[in-house]
Amino acid sequence: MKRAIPIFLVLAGLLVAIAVANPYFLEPAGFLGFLKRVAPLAILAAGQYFVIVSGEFDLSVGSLVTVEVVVAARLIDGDEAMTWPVLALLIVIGLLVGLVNGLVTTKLRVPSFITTLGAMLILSGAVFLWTGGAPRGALSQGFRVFGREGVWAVLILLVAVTAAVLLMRADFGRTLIAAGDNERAARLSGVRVDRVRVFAFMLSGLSAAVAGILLGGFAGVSAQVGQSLEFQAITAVVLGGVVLGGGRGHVVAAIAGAFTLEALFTLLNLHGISGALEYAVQGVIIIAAVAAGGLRLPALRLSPSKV
Amino acid sequence: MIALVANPTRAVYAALIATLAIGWALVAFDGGAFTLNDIVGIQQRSAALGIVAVGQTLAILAGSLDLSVAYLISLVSLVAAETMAGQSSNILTAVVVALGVSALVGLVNGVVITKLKVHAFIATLGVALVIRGVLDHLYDGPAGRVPVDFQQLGYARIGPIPVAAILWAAVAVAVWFLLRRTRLGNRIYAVGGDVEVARLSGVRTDRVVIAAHVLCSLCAGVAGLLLASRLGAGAPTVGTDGGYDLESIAAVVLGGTALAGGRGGVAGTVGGVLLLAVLDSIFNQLEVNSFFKDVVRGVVIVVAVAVYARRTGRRAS
Amino acid sequence: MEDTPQKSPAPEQVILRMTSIGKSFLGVRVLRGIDLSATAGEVHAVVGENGAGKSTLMKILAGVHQPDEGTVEIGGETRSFAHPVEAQRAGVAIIYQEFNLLPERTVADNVFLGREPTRRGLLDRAAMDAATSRLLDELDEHSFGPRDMVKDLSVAQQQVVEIVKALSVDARIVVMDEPTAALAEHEVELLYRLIRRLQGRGIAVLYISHRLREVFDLADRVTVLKDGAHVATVRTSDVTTAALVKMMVGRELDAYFPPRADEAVIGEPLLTLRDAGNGKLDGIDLDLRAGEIVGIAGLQGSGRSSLAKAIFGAEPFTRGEITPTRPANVREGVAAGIGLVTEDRKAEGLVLNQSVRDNALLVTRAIGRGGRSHRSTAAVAALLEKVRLRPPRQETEVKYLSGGNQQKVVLAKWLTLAPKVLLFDEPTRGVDVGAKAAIHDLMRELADTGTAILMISSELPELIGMSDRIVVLRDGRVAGHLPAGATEEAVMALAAGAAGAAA
Amino acid sequence: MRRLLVALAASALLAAGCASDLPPTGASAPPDSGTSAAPAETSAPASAGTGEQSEFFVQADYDAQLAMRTQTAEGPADKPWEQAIAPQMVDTAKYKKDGPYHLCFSNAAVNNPWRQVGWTTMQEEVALHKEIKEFTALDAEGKDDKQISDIAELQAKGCDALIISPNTTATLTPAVSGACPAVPVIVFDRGVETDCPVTFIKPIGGYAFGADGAEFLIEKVPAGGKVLALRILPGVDVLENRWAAAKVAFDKSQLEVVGVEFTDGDAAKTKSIVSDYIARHGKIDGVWMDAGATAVAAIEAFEDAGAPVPAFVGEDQQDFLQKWKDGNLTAVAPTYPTYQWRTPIIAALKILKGEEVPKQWNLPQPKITQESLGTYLQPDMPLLHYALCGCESMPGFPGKWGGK
Repeated sequence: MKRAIPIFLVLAGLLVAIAVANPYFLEPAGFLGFLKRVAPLAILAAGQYFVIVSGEFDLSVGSLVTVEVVVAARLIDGDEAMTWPVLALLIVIGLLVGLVNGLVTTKLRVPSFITTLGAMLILSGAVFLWTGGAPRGALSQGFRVFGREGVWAVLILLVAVTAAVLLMRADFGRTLIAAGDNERAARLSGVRVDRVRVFAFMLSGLSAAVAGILLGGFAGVSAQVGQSLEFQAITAVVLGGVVLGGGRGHVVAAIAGAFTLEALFTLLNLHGISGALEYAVQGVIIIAAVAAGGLRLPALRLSPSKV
Repeated sequence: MIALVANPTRAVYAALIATLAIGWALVAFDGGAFTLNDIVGIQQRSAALGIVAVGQTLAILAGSLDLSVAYLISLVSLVAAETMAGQSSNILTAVVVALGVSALVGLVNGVVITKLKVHAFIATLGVALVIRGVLDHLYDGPAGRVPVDFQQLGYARIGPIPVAAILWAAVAVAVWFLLRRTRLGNRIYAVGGDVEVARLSGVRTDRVVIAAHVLCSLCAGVAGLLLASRLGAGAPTVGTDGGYDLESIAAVVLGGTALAGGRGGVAGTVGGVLLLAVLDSIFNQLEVNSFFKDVVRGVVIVVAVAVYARRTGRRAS
Repeated sequence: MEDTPQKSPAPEQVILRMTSIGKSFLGVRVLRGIDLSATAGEVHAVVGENGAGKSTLMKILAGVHQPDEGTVEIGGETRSFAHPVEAQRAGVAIIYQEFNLLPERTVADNVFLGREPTRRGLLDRAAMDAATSRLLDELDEHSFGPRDMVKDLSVAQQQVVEIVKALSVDARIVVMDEPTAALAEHEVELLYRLIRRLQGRGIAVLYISHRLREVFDLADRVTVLKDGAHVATVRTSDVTTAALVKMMVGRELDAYFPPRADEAVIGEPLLTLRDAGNGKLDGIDLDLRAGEIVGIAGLQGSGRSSLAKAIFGAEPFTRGEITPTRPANVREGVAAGIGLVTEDRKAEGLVLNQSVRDNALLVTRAIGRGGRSHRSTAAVAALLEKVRLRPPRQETEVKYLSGGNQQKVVLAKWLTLAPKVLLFDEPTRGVDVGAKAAIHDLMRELADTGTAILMISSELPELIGMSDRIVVLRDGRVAGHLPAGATEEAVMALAAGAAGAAA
Repeated sequence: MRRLLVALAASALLAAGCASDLPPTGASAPPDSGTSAAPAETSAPASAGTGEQSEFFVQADYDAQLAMRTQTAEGPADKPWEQAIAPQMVDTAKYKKDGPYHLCFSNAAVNNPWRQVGWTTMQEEVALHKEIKEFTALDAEGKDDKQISDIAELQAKGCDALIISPNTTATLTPAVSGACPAVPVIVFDRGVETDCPVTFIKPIGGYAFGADGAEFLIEKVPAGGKVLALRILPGVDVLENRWAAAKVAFDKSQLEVVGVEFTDGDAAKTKSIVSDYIARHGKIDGVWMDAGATAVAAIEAFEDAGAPVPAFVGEDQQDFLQKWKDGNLTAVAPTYPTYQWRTPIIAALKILKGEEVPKQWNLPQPKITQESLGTYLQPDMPLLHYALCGCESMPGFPGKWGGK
């Protein structure tokens, strides 16, 4: 947790700067709006955290978010009665995609970078193959509520954060981080390394489903709703001081990383550095944050080490 | 068959030949035929990705990877086209400037990874974002003009072989030669195989990683020049539209180079790129829509790597 | 001891002279006032118990560490190495226990890594192959060639590659760290021949080994280290095995070991193997009984670790009768109450970036046994008290602990299982003296409470001192049984085979 | 200058002794002399908040487009996709040949709903004509380089006519120039910088689109009202033109443009931006958009903030029209009609039959107003359908477009 302190300081600084630039931010409605906006990325970051801390990557979440929204729109097609069944289905899809990612990575021993890169192509291809290129149908009002009404989004965020923290404190979380730290030692202590990793991918898939529900609810159907979210989520996690390669970092810090990223965007917008230079600033900050963290990686572990 | 799968490079070429045969049959069944023009098309289509992927091979062999190539390609196309400004007399300057910019980006990638000890994924993603910011800030759309002389690079053919394909072949052979016949090449394998062993053997590992990144970026630069010559101008989205970052990594891995580094080579990458290009060409012939293509591409990449993983797995156990 | 007669070699022959070397890590002094010299053509053995400081001394020579005090002279010149490469250039080659080779590259590539010859700027593979061939010829090694991939070679062959690598840099000093550790008996003979050849070329060989037999076979002189200090340097011809052991251990054998088990304490067999075997083991008959510590002796490569891993389920038995449980994988082993304290603590025992608490609870959590009370701070505190972790901080990351404390954490991890059978592979390797005693006491306490214990150790005094019974393995089979208190000679005779029972 | 380049190119060819797929025309002139027109007025009242005028602004084109809005189109009144405004007909007798025909189409992409609707419409149009025996279409997936290869590949397929929807104006010009000598070329949607295609089909254009929206706001929003302008991204000529025209209108008006923001066409980002503006300014009186895809998200930002929805500029996308009707909004929808995807097929057949076609085929570009909303809103179409597809009477309607 000690290594997470800088991210909280940076986040606090950014929040103060936003409040100074825009006092509305301090009003309940303003802050609620901010939370509502952060919620999807924060949840995705929490999901991505599980995968990264176990020593893997999940590049498929962006595509998965798009899939979730497009599937929801087509199946619900404006019919309120379909809301709940489809919500359940979306969760199942998220878990299922995670399951497949996890199984291909652990059982077929394909590096997760490649597995999820493939999944990214397959998911976005398949869903538009199904809908004929553009989203179809419409979301119901019941569905939209979760993303549109700040209270819901914040509530879901709170539940997600609490769940993530509890999971990381539970046996699952501790064995997961152990597997990411030293796969062999974990195995020889009886940890079902493959199984916890598969669970991690499923949690990531689940987080994409929830993020999809929030994003779809927030702004409606769109083909590019999930675009580049995977990189944003990974960036957020890394900003939180979590080490690529696994075994180190705290889930709350990863979520704080998402808050920091979103706060940074908000601040840059407030100061009119939107669009163009926003990316440059973001790039420099990511590199600086990781470099300043003094993270020393023994080797680039893009593939699961063999045991 | 077992012997074929035993070696990823051979496997990818076997897959390539099989794909060509199946593709031929499918296209014929569909009432079409592969023509000389399609072959030229495959070469043209694969040249830019091929050059980037050859560079990416170096980064991956050295145990790194480069996510910044796509934005670099866009940047280089613009720098080159603007420097040329439609004047043939500026070509040389433009090429030098463009390659200089590429080398600089590669240097930054390499230094951030080795000296600041930032994971290659984050380092090159960060550099990619920085380039993107610069591009968005400076350019609204296509800019510059490439003189006709330079456009020959993208359009001219010698017999049935496009100059672009010859350029690709030249880059591939050069890098193959580098890997096989130079100290740097040898050390790229060593560093990617085991940094500690290389370091203890007296290899200045940081320099090797930096050199690999500079070369990788130079390849991206060459691809940027090629695309500028094809487009007749520089374009701020040409690199990302082509998906050269992830696609080049996919092609390298498809060619049997281990993502962890130290194992593989250019020959496999060339096969991987050709395989993707032939698939593309067949899909084009059959007018399959692009979404289906993505699905097939994703499946092919994952299945290929799973097959290679089985092979190494058997050896390890 | 210090006054052991020592004839200084003639100064012009001295290639290496290390004087008053001292080194501390994180405030802990691991070396002090070490002197070591070597002359051309000499085989100089460096012996000492684990933790005596041999490896640190060699790493200083290799430029991996820099000494806090003292000087290193090579060929009469004072040198200080900031990087291993500088040591290499000065003619120091080290062959580590774990080879520094690239499995995916050829022999020649490995030999010349970092110094590839070039011709007109290009890699001269022909020259590399030729030079490698020549060196292989000189070593009389014809079983493989320069173009073979290292991953296709046997361990012994890989060692030859390391030696060729050393020769190719014209090393004047070759350090070998436990070179026979992974070799089969006949391969050891080949190694001897190689070392004689190195000697013949005027190379000084520093030979680090536990195996006194090898020391007497090969070395001209031997330097004994103990607890980071120089004990003595003597000619092998001037000293006996017993004297050497006494110098290394510096104490009476039994003094540090807890009393053995009462016959009354020893109970029913908790694990019985009959004619058990797998790829590495064959025809193993063994009983592990409650309250008993069974020592497993044998040379490295005799199947000791394989036996432990087979019982544990990590490399399961494929044949034979194993009762009551025959774990097919680690989880079944753990579920059956079997624990394994692995040889390589850092690679296989601990998750280094996690806290003491997380490590101690790893097994509990992995198998999901016990409720919340088992994971409470108080429960962990009690556990750490039991293994006498000092200080018993739960939140410290394990990587910051000393070897001894790390081993105690490993032990704590298995204690949560209340194991029926606990397997120890080199339990005190890299552990300081104080912690060693504590671990020995803990092992005995465990046995006294009814756990069946199997202990593998390369340190014969430890093996003999701790075991209620000793089983000696050779080439994957049981070579013989010995009672408590057997002599080292008896153990070695069985371990090496009657013919090899020298020294 | 051009001659020099041609000479250089020729000598390069000779020197290399090789073939080239490069068009020998070299640098070619733009279709109209727009680039040589007087530079745009860049001075704007500081209070307008609209910033500098775009470098894409060409006064002559602007004037021409605004004028075209009031001109009557020639052609059948119930088929706007066959109408043309102020056509300059060209003779196509040299392309005349007997059917059946093989038409080819190089499509920039089908990566957004507008193109999706258009592409469906085009395929249905093809199905209407028995004389088309083969229709080969390649999708460039939004990649300039692929489209260049695609165009080269299509030329070898024995097409009787080649329809091109360029991905980018400047970068596709060489490829289009290369195709012109081989086959009659029809370009639509975005243009190219050469006049070699037989016809270039487009609706009136971006200036008209932008002006329609801006004029509506100026009319509906009281003087001094605050207007927020939302743009997708900079640098796309069509979109730049839309904003440029709106800017000209706003600069002359009494309205205050409180912000010009880029949304990347992302609904979530749009909504966030609008929410921020509502929070900061308390009240926004009008929203101008350069494309309607995210209009609903912007409207929702007002709804979620509990603020009244102000005067809005959207587009003919179904979800916006529905919202407009349901919410009884004050709104207008300029259009960039998808029925323009029918015209190239019609044009190709005309050309192959030797009938004359307009050199520049300016299609009418209606705007949807409160009065005409009822005629364009078709309740059972998907949310992302574009109302001006001109496809209602086609046999596959509405199923092929995803409607019920």
